[in-house]
Amino acid sequence: MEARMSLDVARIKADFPILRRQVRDGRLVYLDSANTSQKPQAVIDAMAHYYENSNANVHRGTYLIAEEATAGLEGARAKVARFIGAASEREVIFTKNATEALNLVVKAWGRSHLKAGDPVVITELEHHANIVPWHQLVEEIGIELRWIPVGPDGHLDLTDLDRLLDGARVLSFAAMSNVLGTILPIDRLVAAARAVGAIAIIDASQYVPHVATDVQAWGADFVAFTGHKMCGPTGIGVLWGTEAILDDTPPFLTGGEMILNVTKEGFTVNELPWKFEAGTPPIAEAVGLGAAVDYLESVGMESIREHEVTLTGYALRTLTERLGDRLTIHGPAEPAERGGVLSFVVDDIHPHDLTQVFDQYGVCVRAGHHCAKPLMRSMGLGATARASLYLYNDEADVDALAAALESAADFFAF
Amino acid sequence: MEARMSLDVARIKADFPILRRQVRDGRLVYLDSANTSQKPQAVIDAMAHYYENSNANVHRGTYLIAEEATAGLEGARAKVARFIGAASEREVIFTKNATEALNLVVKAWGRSHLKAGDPVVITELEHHANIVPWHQLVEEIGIELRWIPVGPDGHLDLTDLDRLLDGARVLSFAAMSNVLGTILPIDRLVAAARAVGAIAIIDASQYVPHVATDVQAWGADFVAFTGHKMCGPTGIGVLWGTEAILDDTPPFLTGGEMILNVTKEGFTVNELPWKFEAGTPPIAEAVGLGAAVDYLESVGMESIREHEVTLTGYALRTLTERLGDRLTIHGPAEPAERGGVLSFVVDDIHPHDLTQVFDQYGVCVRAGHHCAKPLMRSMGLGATARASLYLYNDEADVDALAAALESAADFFAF
Amino acid sequence: MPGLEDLYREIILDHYRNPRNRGELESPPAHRSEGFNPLCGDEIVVYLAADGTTIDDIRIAGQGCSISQSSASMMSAAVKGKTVAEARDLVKAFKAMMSIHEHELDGEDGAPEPAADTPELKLGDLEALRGVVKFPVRIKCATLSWNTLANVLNEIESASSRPQ
Amino acid sequence: MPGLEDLYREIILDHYRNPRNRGELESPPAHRSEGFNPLCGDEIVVYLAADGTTIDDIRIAGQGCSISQSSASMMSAAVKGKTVAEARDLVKAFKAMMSIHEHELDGEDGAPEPAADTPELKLGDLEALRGVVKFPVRIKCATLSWNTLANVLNEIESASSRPQ
Ligand SMILES: Cc1ncc(COP(=O)(O)O)c(C=O)c1O
Ligand SMILES: Cc1ncc(COP(=O)(O)O)c(C=O)c1O
Repeated sequence: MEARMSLDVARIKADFPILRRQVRDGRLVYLDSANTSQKPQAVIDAMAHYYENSNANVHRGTYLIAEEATAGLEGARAKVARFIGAASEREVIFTKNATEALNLVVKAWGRSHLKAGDPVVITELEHHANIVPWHQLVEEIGIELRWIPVGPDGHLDLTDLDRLLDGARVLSFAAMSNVLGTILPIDRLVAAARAVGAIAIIDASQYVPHVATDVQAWGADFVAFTGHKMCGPTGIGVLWGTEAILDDTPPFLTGGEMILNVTKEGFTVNELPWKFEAGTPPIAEAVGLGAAVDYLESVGMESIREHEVTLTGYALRTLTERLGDRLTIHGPAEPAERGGVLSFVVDDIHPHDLTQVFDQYGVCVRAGHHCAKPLMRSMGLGATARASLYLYNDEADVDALAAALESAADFFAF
Repeated sequence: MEARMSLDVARIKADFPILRRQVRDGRLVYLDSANTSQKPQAVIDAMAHYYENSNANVHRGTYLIAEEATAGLEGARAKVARFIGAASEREVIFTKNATEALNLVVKAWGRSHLKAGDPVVITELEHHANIVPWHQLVEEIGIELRWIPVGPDGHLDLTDLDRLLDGARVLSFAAMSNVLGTILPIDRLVAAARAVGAIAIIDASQYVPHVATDVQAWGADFVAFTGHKMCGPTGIGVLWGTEAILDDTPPFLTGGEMILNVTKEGFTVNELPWKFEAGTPPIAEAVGLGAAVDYLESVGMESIREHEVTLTGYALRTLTERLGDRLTIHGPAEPAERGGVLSFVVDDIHPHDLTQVFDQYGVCVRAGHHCAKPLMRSMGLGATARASLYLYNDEADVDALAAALESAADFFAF
Repeated sequence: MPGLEDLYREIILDHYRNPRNRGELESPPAHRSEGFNPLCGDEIVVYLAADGTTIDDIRIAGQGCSISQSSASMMSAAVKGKTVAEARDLVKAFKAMMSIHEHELDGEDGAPEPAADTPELKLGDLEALRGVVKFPVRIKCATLSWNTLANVLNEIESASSRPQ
Repeated sequence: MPGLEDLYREIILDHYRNPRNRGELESPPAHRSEGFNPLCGDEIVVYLAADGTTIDDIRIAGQGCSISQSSASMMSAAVKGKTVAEARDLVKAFKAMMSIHEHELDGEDGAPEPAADTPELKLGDLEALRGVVKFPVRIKCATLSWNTLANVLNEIESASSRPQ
């Protein structure tokens, strides 16, 4: 069955050199984009071009290539700012990944604004990056960590939201679950946080790569995401914050770049965004991320989302039809309420054994807890297999997964 | 005059594509490697090859390319470990740059081990990355920061070392000054720290790229350096520490990768080195850094150092001969006691104006305080121009600098 | 499954389907230790009853893939009734089979440890796990229960060396 | 110097060699503010004496390159004797000449601010600095003293709006 697709996926696939690779006598079927995305040639080339023509340190040099490098870094910042609807590029801070971005918020804003007993509310479906830094604050200053539960349908259970938010100083949540694909009710959550005077932090690591994002419309205080999941390189992440809250946040990592003045007695911080960027920034990585933004925009975020919804529907139907009752797919049943992240288990076959068989067919799927152990535990699961879709995936990829699943089910059917 | 050189610099230049670039009608004369180094084709290609063939997240996937990516990251760690003489790759932690590495030490080890009044000794020639994090600890817990002064010859003035170290908990210093080129008396300083029971931290950002390094022979506790100054990419730095002290250091950034287990109540850390690597690591950057290490080893660190000593001698002589009394070059006069970092000032011409003229000749030199304002202030300087040499520089580059200097001196001679 | 014959030997699948010594022991008196494979989520709990220096009973709880579960099952069968010292030797021998040489800078040129360090032991059924070495990611699965056992053994030793 | 004619105009070099209003004022009563260019190390101190709303005297200390020094010198000459409001307009006009439009997302497509915001002022000698725009790194040098002046003007205004 050929579903109507708005993207020319064959052409898009051709943009990604790794997808031409043959493994284990077949083509590479990459279904692990929630883990990290592949990179189009344009991104790889932009970084090589930077190193081959304009490599220099930024904000420091008084010569041509240093100006080019600075324009590359700051131009990428402007692109990212536009891409997410920031009010100004002063609000866009480059970090090394989403994890550093969230740690910055917790350790710089959190440590300076929270005190013992202050309630911080997160959800049960958070990635460890939005859990463990809070655990450190529990240990360090005794904040109280509260959890919004997840229901069996993969959606947040908001029954007790008011009670959970009572007196809260912070509400921090993922825009999209990296395990269940669930898209969270962002507007409602931000409004609820605002209503009790809590700040709102959004971990948009799984959202920004897949759905058009407007941080100003969300109205949150901080938004974190990561370059390598959005067709960009490793080594770069983004923290967006409103100017007001960034101005009210002390510096985190310190050293070069982020200072205005240093004496033996102390230091004065630089203006935004550099105040939060200590040391040589990820320059080539910013150039690559800028190229990734260009690439995604050239395809169109609306088209990408539409394609993924369609393909997710196809995957949910196909896998259920072909595997039947032995297969359980977790997360929302309705494609429009989720991203293309499919966590599943097959009766009597451990996910790790499943993916081992998949590998024989060149099918790349992750098995494990996906850095969301509290969620796994609440679902009563040790591990799931997780296939995740992106703009370069098509029905043939889903079919390859289904075939590999059938083969694994046969092999382990004792 | 043709000095005897052990390196075939013409061949080395050919390895660096950017050096073929023409700017302002002439060739690029890159003399800012203390700021960031250029990258050989092999490093650029290694990263592109990674993205085009093996890109996947590490330590997580159960499929071929994820194993290749993990082997790339961990193979790079093993290369770096060997390159610096580490006892095991468990001691090699990848950070985003040297600044993060130093912040990790101060904020994870320092905050958990130091208390109000504890003396921390640094030197007057430190880079801001080894100053400002300590200032933060002064503010936060009231440590006492003490400074080893620098004499007019560019060497540390160790007259009062014993008094300064009295009761010290930490001695932290740069192995090589990024302003003066001075190579510090590493063995003596580490021994002095040991003698009073202080830990020794070495900022080897300017040293590792230029001089063969054996961290075990140094006997320090922590050593930090940065990838982009050693022919590697931006976005990666290294913290080396002894297993003993790393085991005794709490985690810093937290999230994925660095945990063994996470529950709603708390978390358990992973083993070394991953305990300190939160979130998706700089995978392509590690691959690039590994290729940089291969490249430097293929040339030979002994040859590189020998070449730089010879070329530094040539530069000191040539500039002095051609500019005469108007020029002052700071730092040790003896090439064997320094790296190829030449900070200079010309009477009546501000460094920023000097480098502006240099730029017209394609000569890339940095002007400013070089992120070492306390040193600049102690030398009574606002700024210097700094030319810095690396394996790909030759006498022609120095001659081009001398010519540009003469031209600037003429232009501003009113 | 072509390509996976070396991994999924019949005996491994048998231990996976019919795990030996599955369950828990009351702790204390039994020793208990948890192990995690942070990469794929496997968790194992080893319960070990040792009155003196002999392993009187051992039980395995937790969950994991066929490799970690079968390895744990075989491990439990192999050490039950053995002394603590014998169990230690088995741990060493098993990890050596898994190509893990402790305190080795395992770069490509890392020389293998001298054979003297590796006790020559009959591994019996455990030999079936040798094929795992070809699947580097699965080595952590295979060794999870053994590392957890090693922790328990350490505990027993430090307890017995403590003054009573 | 070919290529640098637009940057190093004769009048700029003149102000660099013979800076006007160089020195300090006793502070208080004079207002004082420091400015840093973190990129190249330039430091500037602006001293400003205003009795009421007129800038009675202004002095410049610190060190920096020809562009930052000459810009400061011209700035001091331009605002001396002016009112605080006039000085503010000059700051705006100067920054507009330097292509700095505040609160603008200055990506490549950033539309220029409506002309209405940019006071039409005779910049006189200061026009000589227009060429700096071609040298983006030097814009920070040229504007350093102006930003510092703006800080002093803010200080004066907030002081005068405070109840006496
Ligand atoms: C001595 C020294 N330490 C630390 C650093 C900081 O390195 P990075 O900017 O890569 O963090 C530098 C270079 O800028 C340096 O020269
Ligand atoms: C929801 C979510 N948050 C945070 C992260 C962490 O991203 P990174 O590893 O790039 O820091 C991830 C991905 O691993 C994620 O899926």
